[in-house]
Amino acid sequence: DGLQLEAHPDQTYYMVTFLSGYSFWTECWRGFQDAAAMLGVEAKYGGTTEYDVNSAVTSLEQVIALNPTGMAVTCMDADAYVDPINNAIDAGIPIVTFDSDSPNSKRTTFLGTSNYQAGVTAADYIGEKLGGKGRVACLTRTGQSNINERIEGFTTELADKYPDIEMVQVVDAGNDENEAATNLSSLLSTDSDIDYIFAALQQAVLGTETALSEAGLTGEIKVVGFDTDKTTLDSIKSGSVEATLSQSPYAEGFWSMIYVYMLANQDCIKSADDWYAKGFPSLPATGDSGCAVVTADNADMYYLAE
Amino acid sequence: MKNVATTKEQGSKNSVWKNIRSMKEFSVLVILLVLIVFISVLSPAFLTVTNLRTTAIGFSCNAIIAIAMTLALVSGGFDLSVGSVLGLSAVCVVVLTNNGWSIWMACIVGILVGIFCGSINGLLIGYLNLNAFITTLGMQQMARGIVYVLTNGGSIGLQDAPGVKAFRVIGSGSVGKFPLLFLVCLVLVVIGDILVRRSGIARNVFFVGSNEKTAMLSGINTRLVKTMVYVLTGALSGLAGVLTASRFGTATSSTGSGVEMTVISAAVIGGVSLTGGKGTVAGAVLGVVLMSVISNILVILNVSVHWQNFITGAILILAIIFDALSNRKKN
Amino acid sequence: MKNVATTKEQGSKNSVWKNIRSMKEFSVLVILLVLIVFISVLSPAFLTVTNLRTTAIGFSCNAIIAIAMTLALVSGGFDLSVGSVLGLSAVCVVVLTNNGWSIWMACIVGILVGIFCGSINGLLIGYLNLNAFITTLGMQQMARGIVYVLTNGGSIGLQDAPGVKAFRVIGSGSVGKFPLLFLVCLVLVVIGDILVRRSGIARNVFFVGSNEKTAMLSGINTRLVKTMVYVLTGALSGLAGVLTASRFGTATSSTGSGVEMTVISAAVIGGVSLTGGKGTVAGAVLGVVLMSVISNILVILNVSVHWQNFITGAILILAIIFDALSNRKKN
Amino acid sequence: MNNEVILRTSDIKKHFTGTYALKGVSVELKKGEIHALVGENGAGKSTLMNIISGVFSADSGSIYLDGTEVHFRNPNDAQMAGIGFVHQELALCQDLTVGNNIFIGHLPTKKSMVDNVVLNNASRKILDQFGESGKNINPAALVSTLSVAQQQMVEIAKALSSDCKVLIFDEPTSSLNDEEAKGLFEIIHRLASQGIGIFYISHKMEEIFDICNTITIMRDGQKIETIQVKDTNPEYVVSNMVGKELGNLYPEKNKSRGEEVLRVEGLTRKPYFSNVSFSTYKGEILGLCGLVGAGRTEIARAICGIDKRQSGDIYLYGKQISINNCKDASKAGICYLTEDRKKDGLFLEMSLVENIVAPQISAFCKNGLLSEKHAEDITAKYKEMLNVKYSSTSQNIGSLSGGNQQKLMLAKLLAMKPKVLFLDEPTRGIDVGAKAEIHQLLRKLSNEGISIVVISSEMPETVGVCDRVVVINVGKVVGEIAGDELTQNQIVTTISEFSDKE
Ligand SMILES: Nc1ncnc2c1ncn2[C@@H]1O[C@H](COP(=O)(O)OP(=O)(O)OP(=O)(O)O)[C@@H](O)[C@H]1O
Ligand SMILES: Nc1ncnc2c1ncn2[C@@H]1O[C@H](COP(=O)(O)OP(=O)(O)OP(=O)(O)O)[C@@H](O)[C@H]1O
Ligand SMILES: [Mg+2]
Ligand SMILES: [Mg+2]
Repeated sequence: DGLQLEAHPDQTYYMVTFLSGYSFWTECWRGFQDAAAMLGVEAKYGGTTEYDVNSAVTSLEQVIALNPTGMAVTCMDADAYVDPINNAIDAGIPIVTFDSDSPNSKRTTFLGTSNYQAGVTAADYIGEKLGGKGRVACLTRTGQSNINERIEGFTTELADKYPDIEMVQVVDAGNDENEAATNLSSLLSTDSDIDYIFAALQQAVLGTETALSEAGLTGEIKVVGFDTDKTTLDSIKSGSVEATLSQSPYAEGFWSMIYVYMLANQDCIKSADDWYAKGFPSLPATGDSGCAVVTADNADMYYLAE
Repeated sequence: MKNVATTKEQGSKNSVWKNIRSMKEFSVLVILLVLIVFISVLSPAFLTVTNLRTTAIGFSCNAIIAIAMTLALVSGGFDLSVGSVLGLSAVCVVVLTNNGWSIWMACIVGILVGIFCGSINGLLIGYLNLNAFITTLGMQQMARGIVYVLTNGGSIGLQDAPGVKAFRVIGSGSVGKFPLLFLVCLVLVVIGDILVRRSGIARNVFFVGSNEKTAMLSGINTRLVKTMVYVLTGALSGLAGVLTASRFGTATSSTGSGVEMTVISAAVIGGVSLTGGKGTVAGAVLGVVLMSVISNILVILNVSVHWQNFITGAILILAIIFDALSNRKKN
Repeated sequence: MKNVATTKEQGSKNSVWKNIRSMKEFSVLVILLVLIVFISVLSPAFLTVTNLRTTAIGFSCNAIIAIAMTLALVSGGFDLSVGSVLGLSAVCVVVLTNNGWSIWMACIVGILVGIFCGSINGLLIGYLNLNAFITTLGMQQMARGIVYVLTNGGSIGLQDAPGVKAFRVIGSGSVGKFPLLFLVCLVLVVIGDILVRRSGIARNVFFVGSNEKTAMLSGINTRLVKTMVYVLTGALSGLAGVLTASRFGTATSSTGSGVEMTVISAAVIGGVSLTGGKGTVAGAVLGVVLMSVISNILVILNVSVHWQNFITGAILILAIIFDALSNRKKN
Repeated sequence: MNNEVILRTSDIKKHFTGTYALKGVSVELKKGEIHALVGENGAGKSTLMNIISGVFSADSGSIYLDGTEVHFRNPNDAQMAGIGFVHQELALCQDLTVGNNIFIGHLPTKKSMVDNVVLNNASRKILDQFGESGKNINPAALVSTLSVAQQQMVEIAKALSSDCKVLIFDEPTSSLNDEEAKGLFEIIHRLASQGIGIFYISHKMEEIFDICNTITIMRDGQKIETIQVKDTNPEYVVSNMVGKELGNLYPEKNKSRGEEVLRVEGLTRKPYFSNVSFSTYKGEILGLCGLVGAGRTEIARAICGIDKRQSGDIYLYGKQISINNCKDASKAGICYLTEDRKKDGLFLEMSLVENIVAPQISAFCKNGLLSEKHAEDITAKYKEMLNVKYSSTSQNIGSLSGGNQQKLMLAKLLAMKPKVLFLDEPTRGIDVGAKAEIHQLLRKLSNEGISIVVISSEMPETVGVCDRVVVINVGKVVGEIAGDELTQNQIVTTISEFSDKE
C-alpha cells in the first residue's frame, strides 16, 4: 500500500533568510507555503531585514529558541552559520539549507544553485550570443558576498572560456536605482562600445535600463539581469532587457519544505529502520534547483501566479 | 573706524576677490574645481555633454533635498528620513496610478505623503521637543517599512495610463541639451538659495538654530519654525520621490535608501554647521555636486569597486582638512 | 533650603524610590520592563534559557561599543566609524592568522588597528578641530574600503591553527548557563559604568562636552580629552571585532555594518545627550538591550518581515515620546 | 601690605581684526594689593586680563611674574603659575553639579575616582564664605537649576578653589546683590591680607573706593594713570576714564504721570510669587525691588509670556489682553530685557545687524526678503544713540566687549518700538558714562510715552532712576514707595517690616 500523509497542524516549520524583504524570498516563501499547505503543517517566515552577520545569526538563533519542528535556512555566511545550524540539529531541529549553503555544517541537504554557478551561466549565455567575441561590463554591489560570488563566476568563466570577450569594467550599483544609473552612466560616457551588461542583482536592473535609455543606447547594449521580479519580466517582454537568470526560488522553497518535512517525520521514508540516526543515506545531500535563463520566449511562464 | 574706511577705498577688484574668499562655500568650490581640472586632464570623457548630463541628472534629486536639509541643519536638527520618504512618495505615485488614479492626482498625493511624514517629524520635534536624530530615524524606518509592505520587497512598474507619457517627460525629457530634471533642480536651488539667504522667514530658522532661547524671547515662534523646517524637508523629499518615479517609471523597495547620509555629509562639506545657525543652500548643493563628481571620477578612472569606499572616505576627510586649514589662514 | 531638609527627613524608602525615578535611565528601564512583561505573557518562548542566551550574545558586542560611544556623545561628538572598524579588526584577525601569525598576536593587532583608526579620528577631531560627523564618516568609508579590499568583497574563514580552538571558546563558550561573550561584556559594562560615573578622567569628558570653552579656560587639555575619547571608541570597536571573529570564526565584508546607527540610537534612547555633557553607560547599554529585545519580540511574534521596519520605527518614536512625557511630569 | 611686585606687564599690545584693543599697557601689581582697573566699555580691561591669564597671547610686550618673564601658552600654564581668573561672562558647565564646576580642572580624587564627599564638603566650605545666599547653594545641585546670582557665586568659588598668587576678578558683582557682594568683599580682603595680589575690574565706583588700594584708569586701550585710592575721589576717576566731565548720573525725575498703561491683577506662579498686582503709567519709571530671589525676574517673565502663569489678568490701556507666549507679549508691545544676555539675550555667533532685526524680521522685509539697507540704517541709528563701540556691523556680537553687548541688547528692544519695557538689570556691566547716558535715555523714552519697569539689584540705581517702586518680598507685593519717600532706607525698612511680621 502507498504512503499516506497525515496532516500535522501542530507542526511549525520556519523559513529563515537574511536581508528579508526582497522579492526573491517572497517567491521562495510562496513555494514553501504551498508545500506546507499540501502537507497540512504550519509555515512561518522569519529573518532580519539588515545585512549584518550578527543580526542575521541572532535572529536565526532566536527562531531556533522557539523550537520549531524544522527549518529551511539560507546562509548569509557559510562559516558563521556552522555553529548555529549544528546546535539546532543537536537539539533535534532538522535543518535544510537553501539558496546559500553552509557546507561544513551538519545540515542534511542543500537546495539551490551556487551563486558562482549562476554567474557562470550568465557568462555562457552572453559568450554564446556574442560568438566568443565582444565587450561586456557588469554591475555588482560592493560588500554583498552572494553578489560578489556571481561576479566571480561570471568573470572567471569569461576569462577561461571566452578569452576574446573583454571585461570592460565592474561598476558598483550603490544603494538604489539612482546610484546604479548614475554610476553606469559614468561608464557609458567614457566607453559606450559595449555589447552586454550583466546586472548581477535585481536592484541594479532598473538603474541599468534607465541609464541606457538616457544615453540612447537601449537595444544597442544588451542587458542580462538577475532574478524574475515582475518589472524585470515586463522589461524582457518590452525588449529593454534581453534575458534574466532565475535560480528557481519557488522550487527552492517548495522542495525545502518537502525535505525538511521528511526529516521531521522520518518514518515517512522506509529505507532503513531509524535511518536518520544511523546515517543511512535517504535524502540527497544537495539538490540543484538549476539556473535558468529567462528570455522573451519563456518569460510569461515566470510571472508569479496571482 | 578709520581702518574700515581705508579698506573700502581699495580697488573694488581686490574686494570682490576678498568677498569670494570669505564665502563659506569657497573651499568646497576650490576642491570641486581642482577635481574637475584633474579629471579633465586625465580623461577626455569627463567634459563631454553626455557625461555632464548624466551626472547632473544623478545629483538633481539629492540637490533638491539638500535645499531643505540645509534649513534642517541650520535649525540645529537634521532629517534622517528623507531617503525613505522619497521612496514612499515614489511608491505611492506608482501604486495609485496603477490603481486607476489620475497620474497628476497621484503626484500631488506623493508630495502630500512627504508633507505628512514631515509634519509628524516636525510636530514631534517642534512641539514635543523630541530628539531630531531618533525621531527622524524612527520615521525613516516607518516609511521604509511601508515601502516594503507596498512593494512586497520588490518593485512596481508604472502601468500605462492617460498622462503617464507626459508625466515621464519630466524625469527623462530635455530642453535643448539640458535635462528637464536638472532644470527643475536648478530653478529650485536658485530660489531656495535666495530665500534662505535673504527671506525673513528663513532668517528665523537661523535665529532658532543659533540660540533657541533667545529666539523664543524675541517673540519668534520657535516651535512653529522647527515644525515647518521638517514639513519642508518632507515636501521636497516627496517632490524628489515624484521626480524619481517620473524618471524611472518604477518604484522599488530600495528607492532612496542612503540619500540622507549623502545629503547630510554633502551639506556639512559645503559649510553647513551641524550644530545649527550657519549654512547656505549654495554650499550644500556644491557639496552634493562634489560628492557626485567624486563617484563619477572613480568610475571614469575605472577604480576597482573594492577601493571606491576607501577613496571616497579619504577624499571626504581631505576635503574638511583643507576647509579647516583654509579657514584657519583667514582668521 | 527648608524644602530640601524636609524631603531628606522623609522615610528612606521613599527617597530610594525617588532616586530611582529621577535617574536618567528610569524611563528606558520602564519601557524595557513593560515590553518584557508584555512578551512573557504573550509567549512562553521569551523567558527560556536559549532565547535569553542568544539575545544576550547578540547584543554583547554592541553593548561593548556603547560604553565608548557614551563617552563620544558626552564629549559632544559621535563616532560613525565603529561598525567598519569592528569589521576591519575582525578581518585583520582572520587574515593574519591564516597567514601564519599566532592567533593571539593577531588579536592584539586587531585591537591595535582599532586604536589606530580611533587615533586618526581623535587627532583630526581633537587637534585639527574637524567636524566629528564627517571625519568619522570618512573613517567609516575608509575602514570599510580596506575590508572590501582584504576580503575581496566576500568572506574569509579562520583556518585551523594552534590556539584557534581556544580562541573560538571566547566567542562561543559558556560558563554554566552564561555565554562567555556576555560575561566579558557584563564585566566591561560594569567597569565602564563606574569609571564614567566616577573617575576623574571621565569627568573631564563631561566638562568638555558641557562647555568646551570653559573646560579649556579651566586648564583641561580639551584636545587630548577629545582625542582619547575616539581612541577609546576605536579600541573597543577593535575588541568587539576580535570577539566577533572569535564567535563566528570568519570575517565577512559586511561584518559590523549598521552597528553605529544601532548603538547611537540606543544610547540616545538611554538618555545620552547628542549635544554633549549628559549620559551614563548604564543608560546607553539599557538602550542597546531595549533595541535587541524589540527585534527579539518581532521574531517571537513572527511579525511579517515587511512590517518589521515599520514597527521598529514606531517603537523608537514611542519610546522617546514616553521619555519626554515622563520627564515633563518630573519637572 | 608690602611693596613687593608680584606681577608686572610691560608695553602689552594686542589687536583684533579692525581694532586695537591694547596699545601698549604697563601695570604693576603688588603683593596684598587690591588693584582696580577702570575704564569705559571696550577700553581693553578684559583683554589685558585675558593676556595675563594666558587666554590670549599678546602681539608684543612682556609679563613678569615674581620678577621673571613668563610666557603662557594657554590658561593652564597661567593657572599652574598661580593666576586665578573670575571671568566677566558666566561660563559654567550647565550639565554638571556645583561642586564639579568649582573644582573643574583639579577635582579631588581617591585612587583616581572623584571623591564626591570631599568635593561637596570643600565646595560647601567655599560657598559658606558668601554668607546666607552662599549657604543656600547645594554643591550637589546641577548648575542649570541655579539663578544667575548663584551662578556668579559659583564662578567666583571656582577661582577660590585653587591656590593662587594673583587673582583676577572681572566684574564679579554684576549679578550680586549688596549682601552677597559684601560677602565677596570680605573674602577679597582676607585673600589680600594673605599676600595675594588682586586685580579688580568693576564699573561700580562705590565698590572700588570701598575695597581697593590702587586704581588704574584705562581708555581706548591705553593706561591713563595709576593712582592710590587715598589720593583721589570718584569724580576725578570718572572724568579721567570718560575723558570729559560727567554731569549728573541720574536725570530729573518726573513730577506728574499720565494715563495707566499696564495693569496686572492677581498674578500667580507658585512657588515663585503669588497674587501680585500693580500698574504702570505713561511717563513714569517704575521700579520692582526686593532682595535676591524675591521673584522680580519671575514676575516680569510671566507678564511677558516667557513663563506660564497660573492665574492673573493683564490689562493694557484698560483693556484685558491675553498673553500666553512671548509672541503675544511682543505683539502687544510688552518687551523684556533679560538679565542673562549670554543664555537668552543674544545670538552670540551672529552679526550685530541680525541681532537687532531678530524680534521683528518682517518689519525689515520687502516682499518677504530682508532689506539689508534698512536693517543697517537702524543698527547705525542705535549705535549712535547708545554710543556702541564696534568695528563693523557684520562683526559677531560675541566679540564685542561685555558692556557693548548689553547696549546692543537694549537697542534690539528699542527697535521694536515697545509700549511697556521690562528691564532686568539694564545697566549690568555698563560703564559709568554709558550708564548715565542710558538713564537719560530711559527718561527720554518714558517722556515719549513708553512705560518702563526697571529691576535692578543696585539700590542707588533703583532710587536714582525710578519715580515709584513696588517692593516685593518672597513673591508678594509688600509695599509701594513713591516721591520723596523713595530712599534706600525706606526700601530696606519696608522689606524688613514685612519679614518681621512673617
Ligand atoms: N575676540 C575678539 N574679537 C574681536 N574683537 C575683540 C575680541 N575681544 C575683544 N575685542 C575688542 O577689543 C576691545 C576691548 O575689549 P575688552 O573686552 O577688553 O573691553 P573691556 O574693557 O573689558 O570692556 P567692558 O567693560 O565692556 O567689559 C573692544 O573694542 C572689543 O570689541
Ligand atoms: N531656573 C531656576 N530653577 C530653579 N529655581 C530658580 C530658577 N531661577 C530662579 N529660581 C529661584 O526662584 C526664585 C526667584 O528668583 P528670581 O530670579 O525671580 O529673583 P529676583 O528677584 O529676580 O532676583 P535677582 O536679583 O537674582 O534677579 C529664587 O528663589 C531663585 O533661586
Ligand atoms: Mg570686559
Ligand atoms: Mg532677577
